[in-house]
Amino acid sequence: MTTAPAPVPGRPARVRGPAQDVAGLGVARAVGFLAPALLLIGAFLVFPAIWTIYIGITNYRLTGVEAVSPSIVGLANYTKALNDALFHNALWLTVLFVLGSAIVGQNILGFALAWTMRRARPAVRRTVEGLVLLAWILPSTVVAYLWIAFFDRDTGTLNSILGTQGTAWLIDYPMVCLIVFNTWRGTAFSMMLYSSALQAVPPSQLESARMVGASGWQTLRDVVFPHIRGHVLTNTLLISLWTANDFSPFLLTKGGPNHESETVPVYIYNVALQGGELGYSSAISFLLLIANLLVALLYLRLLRRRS
Amino acid sequence: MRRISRLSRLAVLGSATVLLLTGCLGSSGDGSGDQDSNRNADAKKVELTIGSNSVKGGKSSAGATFTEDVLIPKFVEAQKAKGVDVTVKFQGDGSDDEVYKQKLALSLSNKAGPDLFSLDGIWVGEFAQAGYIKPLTDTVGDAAKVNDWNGWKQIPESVQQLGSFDGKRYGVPGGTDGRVLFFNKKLFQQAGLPADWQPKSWDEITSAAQALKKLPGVTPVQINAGTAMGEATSMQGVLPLLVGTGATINSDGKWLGNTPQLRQVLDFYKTIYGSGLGDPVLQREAKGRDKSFAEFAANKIGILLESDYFWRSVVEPKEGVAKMADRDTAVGYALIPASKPGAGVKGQDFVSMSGGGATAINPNTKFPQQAWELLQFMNSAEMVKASLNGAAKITQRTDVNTEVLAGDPMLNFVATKVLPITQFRPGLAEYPKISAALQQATADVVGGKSTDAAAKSYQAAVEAAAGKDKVSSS
Amino acid sequence: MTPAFVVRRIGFYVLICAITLFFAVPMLWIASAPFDKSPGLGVHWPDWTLDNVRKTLDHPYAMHSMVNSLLICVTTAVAVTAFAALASYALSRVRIPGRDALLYGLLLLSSVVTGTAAMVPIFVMMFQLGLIDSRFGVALVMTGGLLPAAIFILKDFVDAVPKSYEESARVFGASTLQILRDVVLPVARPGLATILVWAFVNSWGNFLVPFLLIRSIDKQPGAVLLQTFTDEGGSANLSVIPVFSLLFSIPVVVLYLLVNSRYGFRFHGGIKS
Amino acid sequence: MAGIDIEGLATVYPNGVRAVDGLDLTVADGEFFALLGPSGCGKTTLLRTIAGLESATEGSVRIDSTDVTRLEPGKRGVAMVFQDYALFPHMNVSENITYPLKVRRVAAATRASVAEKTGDELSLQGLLERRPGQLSGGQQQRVALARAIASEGKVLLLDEPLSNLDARLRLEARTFLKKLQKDLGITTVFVTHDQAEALALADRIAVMQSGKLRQLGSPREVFARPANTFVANFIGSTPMNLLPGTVASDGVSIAGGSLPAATGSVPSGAEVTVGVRPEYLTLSTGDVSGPAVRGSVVVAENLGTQSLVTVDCDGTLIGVTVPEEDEPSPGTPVVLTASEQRVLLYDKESGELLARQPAVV
Repeated sequence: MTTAPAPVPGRPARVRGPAQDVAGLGVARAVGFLAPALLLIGAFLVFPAIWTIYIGITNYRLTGVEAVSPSIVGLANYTKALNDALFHNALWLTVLFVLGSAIVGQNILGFALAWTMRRARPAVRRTVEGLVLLAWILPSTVVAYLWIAFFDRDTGTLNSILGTQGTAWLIDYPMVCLIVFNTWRGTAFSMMLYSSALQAVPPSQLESARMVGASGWQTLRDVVFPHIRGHVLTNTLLISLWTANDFSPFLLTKGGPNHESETVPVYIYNVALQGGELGYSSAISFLLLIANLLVALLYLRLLRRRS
Repeated sequence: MRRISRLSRLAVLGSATVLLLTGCLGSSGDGSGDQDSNRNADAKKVELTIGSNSVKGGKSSAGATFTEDVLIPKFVEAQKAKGVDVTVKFQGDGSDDEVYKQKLALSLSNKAGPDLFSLDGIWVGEFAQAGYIKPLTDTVGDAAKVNDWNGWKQIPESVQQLGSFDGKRYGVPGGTDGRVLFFNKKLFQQAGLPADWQPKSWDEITSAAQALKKLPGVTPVQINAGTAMGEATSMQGVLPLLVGTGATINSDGKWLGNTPQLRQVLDFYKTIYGSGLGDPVLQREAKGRDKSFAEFAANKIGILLESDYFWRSVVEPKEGVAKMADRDTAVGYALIPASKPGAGVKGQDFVSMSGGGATAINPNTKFPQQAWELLQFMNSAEMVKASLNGAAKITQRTDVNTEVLAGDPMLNFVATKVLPITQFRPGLAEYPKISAALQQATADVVGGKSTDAAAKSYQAAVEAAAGKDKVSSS
Repeated sequence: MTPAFVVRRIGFYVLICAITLFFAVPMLWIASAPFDKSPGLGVHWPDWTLDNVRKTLDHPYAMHSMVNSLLICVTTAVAVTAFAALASYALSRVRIPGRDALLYGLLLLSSVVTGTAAMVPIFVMMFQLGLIDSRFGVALVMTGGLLPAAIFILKDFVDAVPKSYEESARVFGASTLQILRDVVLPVARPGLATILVWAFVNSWGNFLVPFLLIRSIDKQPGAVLLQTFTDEGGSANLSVIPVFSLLFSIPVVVLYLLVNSRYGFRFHGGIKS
Repeated sequence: MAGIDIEGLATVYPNGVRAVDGLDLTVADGEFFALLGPSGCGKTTLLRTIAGLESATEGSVRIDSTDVTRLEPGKRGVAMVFQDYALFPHMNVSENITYPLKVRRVAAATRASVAEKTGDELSLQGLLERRPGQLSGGQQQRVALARAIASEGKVLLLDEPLSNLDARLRLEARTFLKKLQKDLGITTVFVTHDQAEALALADRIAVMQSGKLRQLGSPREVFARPANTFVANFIGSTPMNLLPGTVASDGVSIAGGSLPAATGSVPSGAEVTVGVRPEYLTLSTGDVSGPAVRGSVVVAENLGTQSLVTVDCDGTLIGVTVPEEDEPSPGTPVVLTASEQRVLLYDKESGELLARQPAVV
């Protein structure tokens, strides 16, 4: 990432990358600045994470015989996961969840909001943005109640609006519900990110696109997108990771009915708490980490191709 | 790629740390047994903590209120009379049982946690195996001191199972319950069914359901199924049915596999949910059990397999969550029949399942003797009666039951008719997984899978959970 | 005005209305249920009453838990903001070997640890540190979990602060600390404010960490209390939950409004490669 | 006051690029000095090295005879105006102007009076309470200048001072800047890529390329006698004609004709590059005596008071400026002549000025 651009022969490149210590901080003080954060992260994140990875190769449980004398089972938990239909199911649902609610839902709705709100009247803009943000900052327990009430089979708002009394949305279409829910919940971040990104698009370029008669879509593709590509990638990475690790589906459906909405974090929770299999759940957590890593690498690859 | 190599370096570092960590797991359990059980026996200043999954103004509010406002002051007073200055703290939680269990286990595995704590009867085995609890005689040190407690005589043998594992007493059981078939007499009357209905076989349940089906907007029978309700499916569904086929979930150290009895139970589910006698959607909702309560109270469900909790706290006319003002006249109850007369476990005609909790002593308590005193005090007739606070509830003590249940025919019915024939779940570490597999099997069947296919996946799940050699089949 | 233009305008407003409704409708419950005589899971015009509010205020732990929540989350938010600010400045301005790998690695690790699997290590560690039943301990764990993403986001802000500001201060003889205090900190204030709100919101809703690490119910935050309003049969106490949900939401909304009006609430993005 | 002495200065970036490559330069006390060159030539790096924002790899910088090469920027007694002005957005104009004094812990009352006084000097009356965001570009520039002046540095450094202004404002600001510098008499170094700006403002100009000094001189010298083809190309609003030619006994032959030139020691028959500015060529339609180049008009561009006429001379295009009223129509046969001093000879390979002849200034 930090590899400086290769000097062009004959034409010295002006190197003024972001990493320039302009205030004269110095490496020693910089390390001092980093120390508290690294210390906390090391203690409360890295250390437990490594420990978790270790638990993943044991058959540790919190109760029962294995609690006293867990034994190292090597990669057995991982081979188990590879053959575990429920894990495959969870993985697939997580992919659906991320694709539907993050990559498509939040991204597109967030961008659409940022795009349309640019020119909206301030009052409209404030109202809409306020609502979207409210959905984002409300505590998740509260939000879960809101949506359970919204989807409720008998007295739910959705059924009242659609006149479909008796439709048990969370039972009949659990993943659709979760995707809609998470789009609602998380769009604010994309909206804010894209709002600030769109300010970087020179108005002159938009105008020249209009002059040559480009359609809205062509303008977006040819003028806007090249400017915000980095933002799109960053945003997609962050919201994908957050969505993939999101636990709030549990609050809505507990993974049900019959595992139909059991995404990986919910599955991990169920395996760890209902089943008590901490070794196995740690192994799955680690697999989730690997999946996250792959997504991040893909993102970096795309980001590098940009330049 | 530089990043990858950096990560691999991280991995090396990680595996080095793993070696360091190896000592960190599984260090519990050892060493705690050889503590002196008479430590601090003569202390004049004593501190004890009671832990429970109940909290004032929230989950099981009454239990927490009793402990804090009655039990603790009374005990402190009693000890003061003996010249001992006791401070008892109540450490209440209010969460899902699984989360509470996790928290408790985490504390206990670090040799911490409250001195006395309540736990579900089915956890006793796992906790004992993990060394988190010890037989009372070990913790207290003096076998006679424990066994001579006069309270044991008042607690029926079957109820004592709740606090026992491998034939040893690990704790004193709290109250228990029993499962029956509740039915709506108003609907029964409309369907031309008797008010004193008592089915003698599963067929009689289905035929009553067929009659109820003719009433508009009524779900004839609701027997919990599916994974959404978790343990409720096992306790108010599969297990009572299973004992009605003569099988128990664990016998002779082997878990029940894909047996004819299991398939018989699944077939019964199929009959009910496949032919519109039950509402399959209700069974899949996360809040489905609450829904079934509300629907029963609204005269929309004919027959519901539930525990006496339903009577006491759900349709209870004043405080219930789904009040029925005419509960005493409108709600009927019947014993759960075996599939056919005499086909039940131990050749019984009628069956039931019971659950409940126990209170155990932390083996690492600083004051084992005083903790035992508190445990006895907590389970004395006086305190058990006080804990009810005027409400009728089935307690662990026969003497209290005869006194307080006299006014409540339903609970008296459970105490006298159901408890003698009831069964308890095995308190083994694998049980939750087996239970989950059972729930899954019912979910499969209700969802449309064939009985055979569901039973086969069940067998596979049980084998994975317990090991092939520990499963009985066909 | 061409007809096409009119159609487009109308379409635009219909779209905006639809989006507004999509975001507003699910929130109706929290506006109506708290003041309804028989609050349920549905939304209907309430049968106005303040009984539920009274009941909630009388609850033995409700108000207490809000204080605990504030204690825990203010500590967390301040710690996250302060430490992330220092770290992101150092990472943005000083060439530290392996900087980006470090950032991404941490960001990824944070996902594995927010999972339930890590509760054993965290519990054991806090136990050994003697930080069980401590609100401060809970804040520490949350801080550790939120820091990587906070640094990641904040570094974008700091990268966007023109370096000429600092250079100019430096030419005029300001010391490093003067530069940080007089120039960098004020200029990065919107970013810091955003992170503060973000960290606060994220810790405010966290249930599992405080539940596991705190023993005494009178130290538990609101997020835990909200979970206890269900009785042993699993039915929700609907006379308390809606009001408490509403009360529980107020601090985050107020904090957001305050910060937004003073500094603006926004995210930079597009990590420069 | 103070001069600047730069000796053997080199600034090398971590990736090995020598942004400033062994430079010797002296800026006299009170001089208005321009660093001119295309982007990437190292001029900004040089300025920043003088300021201390980049550290010199080799060589030394002395300000007022004090070696400041290893001193912190704040200790060098320099004041600097950045290209983007770097006005602190959270401080008002007055606070911005006096920030250098605040750093030195000057009392608030003194600071207020300095702000008042400097603000007056730079016509910022009434704006002192505003935030930079509320000011126009020109006002922002004056605030940045005021801040630099208030800091009482011995040397004023300006990085592209006019580039952020629009064209009209730029001319105004240019005049203002030149007058201000003369009034204050402060040694000033400024960086620009705009040759017109450098010619208009500076007492002396250093033209740089690839970290090296290509020519140092007064605006007139640099314009009239570019030391090499690089400078010749870079300076002037119309590009200098640079044509292949051969030295003859009485001048140079180019494009099928010839022009007079002081060939000095350059041997006859040598191939050279001939440089002559369009402004220094004379265009006639009639016949002339003496060395001349003949061709026909291709196109004429109006430059205001003058026209730039492109003439095709035996396949070579040569530019020449004429008064606008004399603009010939395309196709007209014309003759181009020049005076001997205006025709410069450059080495064909190295591009360096060849003939040694007295400079005409």
